[in-house]
Amino acid sequence: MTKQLHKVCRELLESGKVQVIIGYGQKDRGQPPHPVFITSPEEVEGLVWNDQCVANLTTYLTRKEIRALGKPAIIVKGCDARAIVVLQRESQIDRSAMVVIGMACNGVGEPRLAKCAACDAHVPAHVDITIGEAVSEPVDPERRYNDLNVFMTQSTDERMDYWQDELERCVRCYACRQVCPLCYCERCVADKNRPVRFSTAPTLKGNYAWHITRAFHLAGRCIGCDECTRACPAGINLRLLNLSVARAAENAFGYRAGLDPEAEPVIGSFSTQDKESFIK
Amino acid sequence: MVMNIYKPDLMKVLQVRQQTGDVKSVRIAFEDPARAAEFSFRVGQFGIFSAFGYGESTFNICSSSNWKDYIEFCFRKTGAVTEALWQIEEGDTIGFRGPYGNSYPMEEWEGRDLIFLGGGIAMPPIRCAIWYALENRDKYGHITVVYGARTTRDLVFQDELDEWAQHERTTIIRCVDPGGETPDWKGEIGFVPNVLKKAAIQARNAVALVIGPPIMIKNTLPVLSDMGLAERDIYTSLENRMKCGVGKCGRCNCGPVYVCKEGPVFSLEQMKHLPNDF
Amino acid sequence: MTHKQPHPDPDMTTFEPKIVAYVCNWCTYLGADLAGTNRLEYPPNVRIIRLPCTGRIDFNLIVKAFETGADAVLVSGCHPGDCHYTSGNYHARRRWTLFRELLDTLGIEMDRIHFTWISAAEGRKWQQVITEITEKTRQMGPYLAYKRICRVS
Amino acid sequence: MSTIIGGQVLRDMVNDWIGDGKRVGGPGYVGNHLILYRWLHRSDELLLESYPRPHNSIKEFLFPSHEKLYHYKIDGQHIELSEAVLPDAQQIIFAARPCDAASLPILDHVFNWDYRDVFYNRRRSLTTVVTLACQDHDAHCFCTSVGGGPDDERGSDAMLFALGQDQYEVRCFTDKGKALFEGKLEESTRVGKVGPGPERRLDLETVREFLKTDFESPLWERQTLRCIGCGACAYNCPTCHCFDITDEKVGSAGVRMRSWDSCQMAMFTVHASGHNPRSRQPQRQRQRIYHKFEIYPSKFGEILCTGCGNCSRVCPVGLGITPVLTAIQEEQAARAGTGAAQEAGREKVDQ
Repeated sequence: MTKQLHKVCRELLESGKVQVIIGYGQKDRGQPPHPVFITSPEEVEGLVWNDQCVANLTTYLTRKEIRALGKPAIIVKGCDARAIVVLQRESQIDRSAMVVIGMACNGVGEPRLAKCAACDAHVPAHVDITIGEAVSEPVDPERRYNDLNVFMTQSTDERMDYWQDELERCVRCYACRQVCPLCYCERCVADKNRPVRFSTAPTLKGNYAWHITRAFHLAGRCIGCDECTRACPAGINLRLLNLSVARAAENAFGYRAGLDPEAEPVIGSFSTQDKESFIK
Repeated sequence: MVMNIYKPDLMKVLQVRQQTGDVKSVRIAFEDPARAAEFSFRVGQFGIFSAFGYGESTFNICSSSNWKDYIEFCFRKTGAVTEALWQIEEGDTIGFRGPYGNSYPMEEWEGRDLIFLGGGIAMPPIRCAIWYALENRDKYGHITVVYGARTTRDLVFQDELDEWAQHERTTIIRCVDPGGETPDWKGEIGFVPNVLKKAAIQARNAVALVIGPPIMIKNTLPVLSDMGLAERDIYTSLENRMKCGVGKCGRCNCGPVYVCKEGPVFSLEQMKHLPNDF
Repeated sequence: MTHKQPHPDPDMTTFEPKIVAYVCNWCTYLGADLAGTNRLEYPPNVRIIRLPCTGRIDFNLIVKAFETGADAVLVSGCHPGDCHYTSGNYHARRRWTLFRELLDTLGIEMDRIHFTWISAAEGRKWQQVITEITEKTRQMGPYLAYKRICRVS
Repeated sequence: MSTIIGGQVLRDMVNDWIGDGKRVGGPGYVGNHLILYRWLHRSDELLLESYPRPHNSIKEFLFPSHEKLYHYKIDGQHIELSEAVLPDAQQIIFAARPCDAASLPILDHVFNWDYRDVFYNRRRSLTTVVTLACQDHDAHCFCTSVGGGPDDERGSDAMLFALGQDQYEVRCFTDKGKALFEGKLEESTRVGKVGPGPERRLDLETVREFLKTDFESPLWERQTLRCIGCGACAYNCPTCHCFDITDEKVGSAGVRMRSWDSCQMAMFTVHASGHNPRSRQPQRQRQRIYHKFEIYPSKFGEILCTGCGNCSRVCPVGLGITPVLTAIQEEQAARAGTGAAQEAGREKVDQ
């Protein structure tokens, strides 16, 4: 697949169709692949593709430093590609001004990332070029949200104790926000002080308010690429919070983010027939 | 007593004057008489002012160091803290930490002509130096003040500008940006650099202090060089974002200096050693 | 550090729960007002915070209420179809559906958060809802887990 | 002559310390594969073998991620200030790595030049640091390139050297160290093993030359484009010490608090007018490298880095200090046109 990728990228650069390839490079074999920005055809050999290419590169599509490099081609896995669908639906990117290269993927990460166990996007959708083959079969919600279902068997007190221990380690480095392709706000609510919506100090109170806000501002938008969980230096399992909101959106409104570019965003729209069993 | 360098002194608000639509100047005095007695500062230093419940902000102390019974600061309403400070009235209590930073080398400037160039809200950091110079009038040569603002309503300390004009060997030039004048405006019309060029002040033995928005400083420096001022005779005060004021929090670090410790007052010559990072 | 929550059994009678009610200005607030004008008695434990519409009731406010010591939170507004801004309550309903799941995952006690529709004419329902919530919260005792979150900081 | 101690004796000592009110911080498992320094409750949480180093640093014990500076109470026009409660329990940092302990003498400078930081100094005086010499290292470690090493004594009060079969040689360097192990050590002739330490691949002289001349070099842009601007590198670095001061009021009383901050955050240097001297991410990455390898050394005579490698270990996009310094070295080598030029050429294929 790497050979094919080099050929495709060289053509794109030489034809001038794109000015930069956002892909994975691995200069030092001892370290995992990292994002690179290839601007000249001879550098294309530096691109790699293996099951260590875990980063979701779409987070760079909304950055001014990267936009300044010109029209991009971006290499995505199946889960990453869904972020492009949401970014397009939220008019943050001009989908026609980029070339999306989808790589067939059978799971990444060493040990294999949790998201890959229930992946139904081995073959990326809504991409311009697909490289490699894989088989994508649908996954039933039971298996998709298995981690969450297992976690929810604990009692409320046990869950509260679990999160108090976990969120105590958060030091508010905001890696979960900076690595997320859908956290693209110019100035995050955490950085505003008129009013100060929640404490910016890494106290337990501030951390609860921050992680609730982060998870809920991605309600019906998070595509489950789990970059936040991978990037967290304190090892907090943010995946559970994202799954919780995603499962609610699927159960209540049959909605999953990033699948259909035409679908109405779940929080942005409403239906008069929505169920309201919890409202007295 | 273990010194908590981050704890402010409590200050009683003596007087609040509204200078313009969004600028106020506030006089404060130490609540603790012992602190009031031992407190001293040099013109050009700044302090960090607290609005409890909101936070702290950095402003120059704009009163002369010779005035012992109060210190004054001036601010524009732009953010959370300044909006809170906007509500204070006489008798309230706010916090003050300082004095921090270096100061104008008034001793070095003795015997020299002084040119003060201020733009918009930058008059307060200059005002303290002007009052200090006027109070030691014989030590300094000719004093020229060129003070510009966008419109006539944006000029700060206008009453004091008139008072300064009474002093001998002192020239006060006020100007407003083109279109900012009112029909009865007697001052100059134009930007500070052009007004300065037009005023054609002889600068043989002069020292200049330029404070204002970066655009004004950039355009004024060449004019001053043309007038024959050496780079070491042109001073400015950098406006870096600051938090601790005591050289710990790393915010104001610009090249080899911590602006809150080795600055904010720099000569143009010193600024040549700073990277383009402020 | 395990944060085992000691079983709350303070003396039942003396504990006065603090309840925060975020209400929409056009229906529930008028409903509460109607309860007042009709001299309908209801426990004074509720602190009413008026907002233009349930659509404006940000999820952060529910967290903020617990942060400042609330033992229960009520969010109430116009019945679907009555909204002064036509669709505020529909959006709110969708938001609460997802938000409840997130809080539940975080181990927040969901029976301390109540959602109701109360129209301007339902003064009696307002009285009944507040009385019911106050009693229920009094049984559950103060919300020690969240108080510990805020105190531990 | 050397002094040794059994692993079980060590673990009992840790339990005793915790028992009589001392706070003990050390490396322990979080989840099933992440190792972090944390306050310990029992000694069996402690982890002494089979890992290069934890992902965070002991900075948390001396310069915590948030700390109350002072309290205030508002009634009407009057305000009452009160001091924050400073810790007074003895603290023992156990089984720290030499590259963590080495950060303490470095941080002493910034917290004590001109104004003295009473919070840091109080915790520093209460703390005894017992380090564990390194047996192995991973691809991120570069302590030997910044004057450190697997048995670097800087900042340690005592150091343990693994002897195998749960036995450790103990070397006490300071009175605090001696006092801690008073009467617990046995005489022996056995000397503890020390790992080889990473081979030197960074030469700080060439880096500093580059930094002195190339503030505007396009290398910064090329090398740091992938930085996403989070604070993971700064918050897990033993020597990064920037902080923010915030105010939190509930009702009529409140507290002024200091929390970690980082020059990588977009809002770090923004002016009230909105002007931001460092508005682009490469500028912020440049500032981090300058502050550590040019500014702090010229101001305090110490490199603000102990080579622990945490910045690249936790970086979500594989950046940190090593990739940038390596690129600088190649640029210098290429410029010098020495034999290394071809080698640099081969590297040219990729940033």
